[in-house]
Amino acid sequence: MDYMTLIQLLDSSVRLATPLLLACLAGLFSERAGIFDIGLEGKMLAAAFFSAALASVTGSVWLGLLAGIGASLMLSALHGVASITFRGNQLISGVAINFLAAGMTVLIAQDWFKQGGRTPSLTGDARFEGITLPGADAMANVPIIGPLYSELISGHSILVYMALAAVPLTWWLLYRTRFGLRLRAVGENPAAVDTAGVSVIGLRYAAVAICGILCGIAGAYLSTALQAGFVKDMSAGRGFIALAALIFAKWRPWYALWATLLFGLFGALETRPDVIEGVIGMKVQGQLLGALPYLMTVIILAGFVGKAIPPRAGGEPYVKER
Amino acid sequence: MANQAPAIELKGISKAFGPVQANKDISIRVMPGTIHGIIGENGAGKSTLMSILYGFYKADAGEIFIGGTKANITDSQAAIASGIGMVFQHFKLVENFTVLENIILGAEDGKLLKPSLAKARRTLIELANDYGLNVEPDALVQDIGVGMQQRVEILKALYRQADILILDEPTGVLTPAEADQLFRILGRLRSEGKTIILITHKLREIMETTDTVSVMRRGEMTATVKTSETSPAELAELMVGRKVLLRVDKKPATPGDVVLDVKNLKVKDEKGVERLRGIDLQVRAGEIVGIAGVAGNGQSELLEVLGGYQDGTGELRLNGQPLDLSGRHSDGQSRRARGVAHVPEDRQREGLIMNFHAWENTAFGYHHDAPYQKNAMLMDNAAIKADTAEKMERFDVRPPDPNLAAKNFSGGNQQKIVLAREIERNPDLLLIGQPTRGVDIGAIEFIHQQIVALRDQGKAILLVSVELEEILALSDRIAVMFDGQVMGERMPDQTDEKELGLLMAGITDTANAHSVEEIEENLAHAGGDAGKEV
Amino acid sequence: MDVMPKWAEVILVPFISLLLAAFISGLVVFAIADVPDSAITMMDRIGARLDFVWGAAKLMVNGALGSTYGWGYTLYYATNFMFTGLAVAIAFHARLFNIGGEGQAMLGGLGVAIACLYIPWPHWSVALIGAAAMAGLFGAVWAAIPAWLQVKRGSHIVITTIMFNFIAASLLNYLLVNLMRPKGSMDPATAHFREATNLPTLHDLLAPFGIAFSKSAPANVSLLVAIAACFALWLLIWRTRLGFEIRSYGESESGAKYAGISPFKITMIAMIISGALAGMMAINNVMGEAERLVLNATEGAGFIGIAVALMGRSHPLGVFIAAILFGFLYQGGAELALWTSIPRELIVVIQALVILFTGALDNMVRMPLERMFLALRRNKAAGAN
Amino acid sequence: EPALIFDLGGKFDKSFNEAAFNGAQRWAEETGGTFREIELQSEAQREQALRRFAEAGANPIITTGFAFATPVDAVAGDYPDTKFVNIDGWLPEIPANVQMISFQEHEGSYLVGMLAAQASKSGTIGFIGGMDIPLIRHFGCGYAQGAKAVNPDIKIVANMTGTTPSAWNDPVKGSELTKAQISQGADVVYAAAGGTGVGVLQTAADEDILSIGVDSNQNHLHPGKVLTSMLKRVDVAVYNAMKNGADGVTGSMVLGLAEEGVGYAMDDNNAPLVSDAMKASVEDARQKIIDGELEVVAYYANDSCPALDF
Ligand SMILES: Nc1ncnc2c1ncn2[C@@H]1O[C@H](COP(=O)(O)OP(=O)(O)OP(=O)(O)O)[C@@H](O)[C@H]1O
Ligand SMILES: Nc1ncnc2c1ncn2[C@@H]1O[C@H](COP(=O)(O)OP(=O)(O)OP(=O)(O)O)[C@@H](O)[C@H]1O
Ligand SMILES: [Mg+2]
Ligand SMILES: [Mg+2]
Repeated sequence: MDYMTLIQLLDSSVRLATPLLLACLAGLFSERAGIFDIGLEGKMLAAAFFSAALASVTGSVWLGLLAGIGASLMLSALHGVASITFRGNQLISGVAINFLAAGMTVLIAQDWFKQGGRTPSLTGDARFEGITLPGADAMANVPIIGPLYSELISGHSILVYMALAAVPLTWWLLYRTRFGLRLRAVGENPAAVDTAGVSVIGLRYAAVAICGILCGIAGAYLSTALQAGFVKDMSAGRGFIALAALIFAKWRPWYALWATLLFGLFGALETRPDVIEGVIGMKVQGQLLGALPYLMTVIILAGFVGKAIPPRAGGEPYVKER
Repeated sequence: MANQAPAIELKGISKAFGPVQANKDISIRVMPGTIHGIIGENGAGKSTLMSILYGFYKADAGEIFIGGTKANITDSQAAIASGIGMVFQHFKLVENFTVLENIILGAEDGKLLKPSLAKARRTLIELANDYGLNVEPDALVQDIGVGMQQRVEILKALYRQADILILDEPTGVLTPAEADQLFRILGRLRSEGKTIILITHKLREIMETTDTVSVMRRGEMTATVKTSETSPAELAELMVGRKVLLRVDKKPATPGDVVLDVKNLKVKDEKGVERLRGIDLQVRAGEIVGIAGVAGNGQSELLEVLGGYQDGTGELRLNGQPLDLSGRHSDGQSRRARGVAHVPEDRQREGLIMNFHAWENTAFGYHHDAPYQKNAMLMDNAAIKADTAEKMERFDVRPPDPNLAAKNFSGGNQQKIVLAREIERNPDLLLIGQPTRGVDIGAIEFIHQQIVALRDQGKAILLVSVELEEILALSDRIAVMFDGQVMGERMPDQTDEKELGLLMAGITDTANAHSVEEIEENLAHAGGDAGKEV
Repeated sequence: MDVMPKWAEVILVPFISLLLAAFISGLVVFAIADVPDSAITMMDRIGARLDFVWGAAKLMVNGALGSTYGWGYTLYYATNFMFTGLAVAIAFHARLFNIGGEGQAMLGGLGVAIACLYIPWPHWSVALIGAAAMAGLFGAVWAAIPAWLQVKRGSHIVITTIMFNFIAASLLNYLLVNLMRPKGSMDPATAHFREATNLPTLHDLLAPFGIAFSKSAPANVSLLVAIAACFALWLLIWRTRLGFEIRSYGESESGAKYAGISPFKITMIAMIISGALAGMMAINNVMGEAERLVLNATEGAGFIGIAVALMGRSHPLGVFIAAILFGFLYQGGAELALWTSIPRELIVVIQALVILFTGALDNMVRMPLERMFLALRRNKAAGAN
Repeated sequence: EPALIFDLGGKFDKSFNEAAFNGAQRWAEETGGTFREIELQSEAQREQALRRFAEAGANPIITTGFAFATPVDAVAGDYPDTKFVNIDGWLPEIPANVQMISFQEHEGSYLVGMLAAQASKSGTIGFIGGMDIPLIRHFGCGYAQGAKAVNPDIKIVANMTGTTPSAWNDPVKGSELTKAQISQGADVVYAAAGGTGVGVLQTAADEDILSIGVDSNQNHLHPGKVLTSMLKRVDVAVYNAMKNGADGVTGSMVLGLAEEGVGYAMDDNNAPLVSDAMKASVEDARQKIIDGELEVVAYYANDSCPALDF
């Protein structure tokens, strides 16, 4: 494998990791606050549709992004009402949201655009284009770091940089601010937060809302940056992989980055059987190749990661009186 | 003093949880600068009343006055703003946060943590100096003992500048030394003009520390008296509604053959630290052997390894027959099959499944018993229910309903369910840990009677308790544990609390006087995490 | 002491929740209804839409429950969901979240295919036992590996079972495309199973009793196996020592340790039972319906099983009822799709609403009811005094 | 009244179900007739839909997708007066009232493979399939043969999107595969991947390489960027089946280049991309295939491909 191939592989990893990372951080906020969320998939999907739909109608990708976030927030609110206000089962609520998004996006898409559950293709300002960082072109020919900068670091859409920036931001928010302290506390022991005079409900809604925003960006990234429009079911299980990454990352922001990049790398490797062949010296059979990311995950998990302890109050509604 | 406004006045407080009337029209006045005690049976409504005062629950009816003005306490924030602090029966701490983080939680000074933490650190040093409340600011709460955790709770209240401090059963989990220190601190606080409400089941604590005391019964406030004008016997009667024996009535023991024989028993924890360092111990038939010791000196491990769910090395015999200390035949079920019954220290985490019905809990651990089986495949639930109803009747479990979930019984009644299960099995050896923790006087009396009755049937009993009083009252022989070893054995009528206290501190030379500092240093050396597993 | 009488809890709450779900679904249908061009005035248009909603509802109910034919399909789907729902439920009792029902069911299909293709069974009844055993075995193995990894290596069972779904899909794809496909066939599916392994349908089973049941519906003898499995699981959970231990472990790990219940044993056994149940779904869809193994034979039933178990509160009877409800939605939805131009995604939306209202928003219904019953009781008490 | 039953992909799969729908639409518009339709949700509904429509008197009943072959076979006998049509399927023995229509996708793919090889400057071309099933390998196999016929040294990079049905609807992965193929030098990619192909064509256009569409004419999606599309005239087949009505022919019908059942799309959008020489060579091959002078090996023939390894 030569250096350029490596760069391209990593470049692809970053693109594939970005929606996972955003969704993973979304889940992190929610679950750190004690609200399990298996509805990441549905929120992403809804956001993917609404951002593409609005971008297509208005021609502005930024309005699209807002619409995507708005749609994801609506589903978050539903999850909040079910699991915080009415203390419902968080898993069931998440399952329902996934179904709802899968059905509603196509129904509405068909109703609005009559293009078989798709949005029209986005062009021009209705899409996020890659950003060329300053000096990228000039540096392209410098050996080693040139391609690294111009190919791998530069050239992604703004949402990629937002996702990457979200990692330190999340870390800072979680570990350096009052809000983060309370958020972590409410996922571990809501009674402690309550008796300390802070609203458990308020905190949990805030966390769920942040989760909605991040899922919204993830969905918008899928349909307006990676793609130029919405196709039904286009989230293709990424919400569940993000959830796996979250457990993998033990609910920590930096680990989330590495975990999702690893999943991204697995995905990228799957697209390059020639590279795998070069490294291990034999051809990998097609279906085995498809299973490789998942097998690798199982092996890594069993071999190196060890036990992950979820937030202690996770999944349980906060009930004072019954 | 008479015309001073009361620090707290509750008027006509009522509160129902669904169909349960936890508080009925309760009124109470607490004067500033006093310690006010509240006693009552399990489930009498004490915690509920205090939680209402603290804004944790909302009262259905009634008014609250703080310092003479009506306060509208809608949530804990309002209570904190009114200068109220509360240490709950079950601590409200975030286990994997540091002490400092727990203290500032909800009382941060700004949006960023750093300045808050720095300020809290400074304040903690001041508070430590003022009240002797020493804590390690950067330790994780899950790594410190309960005594220290409680100090964190008190500091939390003081950090929020509470003038009124509510403590709900604060000594339930403390060692005598820790309890003494707590009361010294409470004395300091009172002398500074702070008002303290103390809920406890221990009449001795009421008598020694409070100025006034209120008694609650079945959701109602039945009496409020000056402590100096009452007696333990009177309080006990007010509380339970009948005369209560305040000491254990028992005949001298007539020990028989050796039932439990332990030699050189050693146990290591997951981290590889040796928690039992070679225990030699015998318990005979018809004898209660009490294990005294500061929590965290290996008593829990001793019970666990004898009960079969902790591996160990050494020699263990029951009625002369060897028992495995590790491997397949060293678990709770094989122990029970051999005639060992076990009332664990923590009834809610181990002894009971809180969501199981009482009848299921009666079968818990004994679900392989022949009388509980319908045939080779199925259990006989009807038989278990009938058996449970009978046991509940005999042990006066209230309410005597086998179909009620364990979590819906009060602590005392939960304990009775566990006891009924283990004692009624007619074991050769009963292991029993903290039999009366958090249990009200009436129930304590009953539990003690049962333990003695079992002894009188010629059974061997190994009792672990952090209550020295209980050890002295029940045991026929006392072994004192310190740092994973037995420091010595004493007969109860030939020793006293002082001597036992020295042994518990690892000082065998009990004849000579020892300074408090020496004892404390010794204790600190024994285990920084003393009391951790309670 | 419960606030509400038991009948209110088990019947009234779910019923009102279902009504709410139906109402919202009606609104959705209302919004996407076809309005004939003849309807001009506002009232006409609303009327036409209401007619449409009413017609759709009738179509669903009639189509799913109005004939033995409809029942035959409803019960066929319900059979799948019973198996996967029970699989998730038993794992839940041990506090294990088995998301791998899908993969386990796929492997079960493989087991059935191997049993039916390569063993010359003399009669369907023997074949059913053999195939069910193989299906259970394959599913169990596929669940046992994640269980083992969780206990011995600390891998989180949720992730591993998700991964095993994908791995199962790849494995099955490989086997069907490269190995088991009859030569020359373009369909990635096995050959047809032999006649002797074909299971009798409800039509065949009921005919001797003089009951005329639709011939063309796929519900088959597997339904009886599923019902038996519900009952067996109920016995297992609530009446046997093993079930007692599983529930104890699920409720409190520390308590189980005290009682001498081995976490390793319980985790392995619970997951093995769970995987076996999920795998046994294959006797219905693979052996009973398709009579060959096709790619994607499970069609997400493993995931529906999660919803079914959650809605059924992990109780076998609850699972049974929830499975029938989902069977109804599937078959009613199919009829709707047959006779109207409503996109099939509408059914997905209706499913979502049913899951949401009966499963997650149930307290929205329960809380006011509880207040009502409490007030009633207080009034009665006051009246008595 | 005819009926049309779509396969699990749904009628808007941007692929052959959609083509079938378009054919039916055209028939409805031209004749003013109506037709029944259903999108399946599960395997068990195949037989169900067939029976329900048959009982309701629909005739003919047209089904799309090879997976319908078996159910049609099972049902046809019970409704001797109804005519069943299946597209893409294959049966060893065809019941009297059944018509099985199949397409010679490998022949069409062969032609677009020739175009790809001629358009490629790098000597590397790509193929991206959806779910890894024999049918898709069949497409890829014809494509590879065509390319190799033009340039025996050409490198063909082939990938499948996945092994689950979501492989038909994962444009994101389609994009990533396209990029991976570009980085291996591919400058023409052929997508036979349903909704995933949307991502392939999009990325090819974004990255300024050429792509090839599939099933229907997708040249207009990115004018000037789509080299051509491999046409599979499912729409024509459905249109004709509906037009013939209940008494159309039965038996097996194979639509290849000769019948114009498959082909490659030329229109204004791609006219500048295909030179006259290219067109001439492809037309030549087309004629040879029709005349039987040139044989394109079908993947099914012995489940392997002479020109490409899967
Ligand atoms: N959160 C709650 N929900 C429902 N019922 C409750 C709740 N808390 C307490 N109760 C009920 O209210 C009554 C009073 O309980 P409370 O906790 O106040 O008793 P207590 O006097 O503190 O008992 P103990 O001495 O055991 O601590 C009990 O009968 C109990 O069943
Ligand atoms: N959320 C709740 N729902 C129902 N009953 C409750 C609830 N919380 C507490 N209770 C009941 O309230 C009573 C008193 O509760 P509390 O938490 O004070 O326990 P306790 O009796 O003091 O036991 P312990 O001393 O061991 O803590 C018990 O009967 C308990 O089961
Ligand atoms: Mg209490
Ligand atoms: Mg108590």
